[in-house]
Amino acid sequence: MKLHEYQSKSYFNREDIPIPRSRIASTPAEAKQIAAEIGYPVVLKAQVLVGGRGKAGGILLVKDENDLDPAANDILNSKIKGISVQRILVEQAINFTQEIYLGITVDRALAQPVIILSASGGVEIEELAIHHPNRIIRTAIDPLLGLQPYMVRAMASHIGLDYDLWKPLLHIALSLWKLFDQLDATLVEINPLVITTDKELLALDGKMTIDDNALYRQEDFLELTDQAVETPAEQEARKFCLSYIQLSGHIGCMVNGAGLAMATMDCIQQAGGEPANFLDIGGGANADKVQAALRIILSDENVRAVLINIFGGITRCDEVAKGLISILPENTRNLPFIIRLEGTNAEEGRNLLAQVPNLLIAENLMQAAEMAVHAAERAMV
Amino acid sequence: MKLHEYQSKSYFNREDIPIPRSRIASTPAEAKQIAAEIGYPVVLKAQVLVGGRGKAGGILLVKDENDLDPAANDILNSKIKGISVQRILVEQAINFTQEIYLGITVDRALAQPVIILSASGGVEIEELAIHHPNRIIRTAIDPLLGLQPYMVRAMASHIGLDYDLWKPLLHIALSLWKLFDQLDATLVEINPLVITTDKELLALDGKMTIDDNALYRQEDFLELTDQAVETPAEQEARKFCLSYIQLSGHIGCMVNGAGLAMATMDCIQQAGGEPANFLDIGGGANADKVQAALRIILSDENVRAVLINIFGGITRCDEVAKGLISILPENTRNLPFIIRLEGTNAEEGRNLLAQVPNLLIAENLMQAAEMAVHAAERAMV
Amino acid sequence: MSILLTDKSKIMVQGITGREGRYHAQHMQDYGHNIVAGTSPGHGGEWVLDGKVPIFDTVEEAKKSTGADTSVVFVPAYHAFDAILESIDAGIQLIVCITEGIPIMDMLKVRRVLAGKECYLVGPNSPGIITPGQAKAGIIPGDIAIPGKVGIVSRSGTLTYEVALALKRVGIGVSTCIGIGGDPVIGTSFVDCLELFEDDPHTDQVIIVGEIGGNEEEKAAEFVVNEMTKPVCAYIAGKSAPENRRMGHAGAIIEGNTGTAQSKIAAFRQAGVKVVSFPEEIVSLITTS
Amino acid sequence: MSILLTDKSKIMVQGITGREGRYHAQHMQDYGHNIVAGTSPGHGGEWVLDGKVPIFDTVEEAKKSTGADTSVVFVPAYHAFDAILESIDAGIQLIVCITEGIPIMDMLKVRRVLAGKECYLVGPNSPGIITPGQAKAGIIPGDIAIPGKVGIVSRSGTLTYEVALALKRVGIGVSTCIGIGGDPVIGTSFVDCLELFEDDPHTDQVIIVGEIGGNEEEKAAEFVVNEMTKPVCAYIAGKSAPENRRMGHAGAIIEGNTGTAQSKIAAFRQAGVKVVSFPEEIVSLITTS
Repeated sequence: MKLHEYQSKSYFNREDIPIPRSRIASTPAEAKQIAAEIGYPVVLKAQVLVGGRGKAGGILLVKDENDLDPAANDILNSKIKGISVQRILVEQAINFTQEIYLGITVDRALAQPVIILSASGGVEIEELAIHHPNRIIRTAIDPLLGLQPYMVRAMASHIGLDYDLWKPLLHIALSLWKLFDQLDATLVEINPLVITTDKELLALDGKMTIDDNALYRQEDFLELTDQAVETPAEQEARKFCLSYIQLSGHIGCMVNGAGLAMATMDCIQQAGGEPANFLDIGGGANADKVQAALRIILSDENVRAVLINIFGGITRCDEVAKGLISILPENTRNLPFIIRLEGTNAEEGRNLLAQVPNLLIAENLMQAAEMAVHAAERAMV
Repeated sequence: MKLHEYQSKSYFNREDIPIPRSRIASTPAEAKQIAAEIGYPVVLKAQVLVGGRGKAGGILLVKDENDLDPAANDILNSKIKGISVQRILVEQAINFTQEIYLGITVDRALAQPVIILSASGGVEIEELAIHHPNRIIRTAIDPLLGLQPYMVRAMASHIGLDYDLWKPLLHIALSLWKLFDQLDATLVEINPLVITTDKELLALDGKMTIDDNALYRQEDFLELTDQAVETPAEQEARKFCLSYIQLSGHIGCMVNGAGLAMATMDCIQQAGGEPANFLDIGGGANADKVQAALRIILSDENVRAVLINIFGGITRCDEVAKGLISILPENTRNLPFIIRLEGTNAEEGRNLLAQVPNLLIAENLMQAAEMAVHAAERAMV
Repeated sequence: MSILLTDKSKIMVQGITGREGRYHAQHMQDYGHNIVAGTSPGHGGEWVLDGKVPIFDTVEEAKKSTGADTSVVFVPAYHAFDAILESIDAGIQLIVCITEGIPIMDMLKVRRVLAGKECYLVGPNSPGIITPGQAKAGIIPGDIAIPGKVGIVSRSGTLTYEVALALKRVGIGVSTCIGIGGDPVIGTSFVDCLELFEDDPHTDQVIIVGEIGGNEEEKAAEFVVNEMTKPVCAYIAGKSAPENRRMGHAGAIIEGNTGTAQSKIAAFRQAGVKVVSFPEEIVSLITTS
Repeated sequence: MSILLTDKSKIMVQGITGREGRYHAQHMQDYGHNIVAGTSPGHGGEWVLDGKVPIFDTVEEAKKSTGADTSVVFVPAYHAFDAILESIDAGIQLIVCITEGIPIMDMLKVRRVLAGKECYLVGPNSPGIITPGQAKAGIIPGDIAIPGKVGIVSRSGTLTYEVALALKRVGIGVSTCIGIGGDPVIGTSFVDCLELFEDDPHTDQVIIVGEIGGNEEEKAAEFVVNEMTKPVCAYIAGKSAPENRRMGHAGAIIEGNTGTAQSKIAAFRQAGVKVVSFPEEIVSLITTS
């Protein structure tokens, strides 16, 4: 679960990581009032959970009161990578001499948390990672011991940070580790961490991602979730614990297991089609969950054919069949269904479906994909 | 640093470890008011930092209001092992069916924290440890991982605890570990942890000791220290970072290094005398510290002779000599001083002392001890 | 004849009184007849599976009483950390964790504790292990594979079934089939399993079923080049997946160019590992001797 | 010729710009001429000891630039945990921690980190190590011992000096003298040092200086019985100490009957280790060959 910049910064503030003065606004009027309190110039920043919002026009510098209304209106009425902006952060504009990158995340390959520091932060950090990897220093952290001061000093020394800034950096890094550890984060990132013209460190932006699997023990975030921007389909999917990602193709697919779901999408593509979504119903889904999953697929107007691919282990094919039968009355557009059932109770499932008209039964995955692509093409004619 | 029972219990309460209702009182009137609020019968418990206070009359059961005043007076006017009682804990009397022992401390031999559980707690636990060690289960704790639930379950199973009490025990044990870890304790102990007649676990007594070396990062206890009962000599010693323990002999001794201080006491005993104290001035003491140390020794009326044994490493013998010379005007009882100086700047020290009358210079440790015993014997005549 | 799991394995089930635990314990018992114990705190002294298998309160007792050397973990995600540590501490040699949804920090700590220990943790979020004709530990359906000489190691549960069943349909058998789990941080890796298969005299060739994310496949390719004599082939799921939504810039810095289906397929091909484009196609690469 | 420390040792000092660190670095340099570096964050690039020894910001840099293999820690107690971990992490082989007053929990964690690593931590609260005529690491005065074949290992600083000087006065020399520190939880133990002395061809006999508390002496006695061929003698301080104020009942349960001077002396005598009743008496037990 990703946090908005303003949410991340409120955690930074809790741990005394210095941030610019700022507050969140939903309307130009609110923004104006906040800007007056903070003092001009201010920066308006769209609070959306997508990268590259700066280049997409989501960040504007406002020099004085006259410029505020148009700028706030611009951002609040815009969409950034398809997401409409609901809130903006009104923030004190900061003069700085250098942008640093500081982040902590999980290195899967090492199975350890790593802290990353670079003297050159900002939007070009990924370029730097490719072309000058030695200018970015990473240090693995023992998850039982936690980040230790000497590691931060070694990193500060490595990037040649002015010694006056070692203590503030140490404080910020240790606080960042504390947030990472205590909040079950998978990412905490300050980019840029700037050196101001007054020679102080200040977190100009902040990103945090919380481990979804750990939300049960992170009560802070149960509330925050509601503020996240989700499509109705995504909300519905989350309610039923379905793993759903909407895509732009024409073939809706419902599969059990993430790997098989990806393989199904790959096969659709191989057969010349494009998947409309990724949808993993997980293990042991019952008829209700199957019904909910299919309803989400049917609600996608791009869908021209529905491919159901189930290899039952814990999942029982007869439950899938029941869920499918129960949703058919809602198939008002008469979309073709292609079904492949294998594994636990596959026979019972097929028997239940035998009496249903207009269902195409496939023998294996590749065949199912081909039939679905065919059906979708016919449906588009 | 040891905490009083009522202090330990306030930490238990903070972590939701169940304790009886109780409050602290300094006068019989206060005690009566508290007892009225809690309801009779109550138990009055002397708050002194010594073991075996029950057997010494420091714990009394009060059945009704009439008995309270005399009981409270009794305890508040008593001394327990030489310590006068300043406060009593007025506590709800509890009916219980079993006394359990639960504690966490450091096992030096393993260099690990250990948790200890026994189905038979109470005052006889140390006897049990000697005669039936298998009825006490200990489990080492990885200090980086901390106590894990499975360890507590295994211990509960081992002592045959009723399954209904596993969950409460788990909560109490994990909370106790949290206190041990977060407060830099070297001991947290609940003895007894009772099973009440209502089949609930309740911490009837509580002991905690905090690592003195960690007090700098445990701000809670800087305040609490003032409430501890210390003699003026001990307070003075603590102010100058001297390690001082008063004993009952006649030979005061001032030594640098704990091992050498003990060896000096051993030699005094071997020579037929008894040390009046243990006093380690530590490494690198300056003249002021030496003066303060000697002042503490001179203030002990039992002292008949003063033995100074310094083997200078970091400690400079000339500084010791200066400290000694500066205290001489306060030696109103004309106590004999026996001095042995060795190591760093010993020559300079001896030169400084050459002009001081009535000082006995020893060549080595054993000789110094013999001279001191001799001098003390003469002084007693 | 197999790796990790044989008909000699003495399997215990952690969480045997839960719905999933009980159901799959029965299936494992029916398949391999080698379930020796279960654990469930507070149920110590009871018996399950037709009154033939004892339940213990703790893993330590179960191991001491029955000699269990393998544990299959079915407890809920918020108890899994404790359950895995309990088995490690008790000296269980093979822990198969079926539980999904374990917080990543818990797994980082588990990996730290496992370092240097003689213990294989398979999973979490693993479908388990099956050595056809001998034993199964986990939820892999018993009828999808027949005994043989092909090793399968997979990050995906259902894709494992897919591949095993495809082999069975053409009469090809499997030595051992291992689902290592699809979580970002897992215990036993592709490389660990390849090492075991390479050393197993009864495995002739190995199938890897990978997917996008992480660099386990890239490391496996490197291992194949440097250490393997047996033929290896692979399928990678996720070619069609939209670009991985990475964790901020940090993810990009850490992962660099690894993690995509393209990089994995390229790494395998460079290592001489043939890669198929859909799961069932893998059958065409298996040589029956 | 010695254990742990020789004239080949390359010593760095952590906290070389502090009062103690600078003072003792000079003395170590005067004695063994083998101080190669110091560390002090923010002082990297400066030089000390007559401009001959470079200062680095970090141990890692100091080791890389100078090949330091030994570190002497003089930093304040609240920085010592970090300083020790830094040296362990950098691969320093011998860490001598002079700092006293380190919280016990910090040392429990350090011990956990050290487990299995090829690193000796001597201390904390140690006076250091001296190999007479070769090198010293720590604060032991250089003039209290002459080269020879007696090993000394001690829990007390000043008692160490006492014993070494008593030997010197009668012309007996020392191979290596180690103060392991008197804190409840320390790195290198009596047993570790006995093991090293037993294997050192240039040590003929060993003196142990113990004190009350803990059971290091009892373990040493056991080691002498089972593993030592060289003669060992001992002095134990604290016979006259009032009964140890133990940590509640838990202390009694853990320590049982160990920890007193009586139990330690008895253990040594049973192991054939002669025990003297005051420090200088030890000289009478040393055979000069």
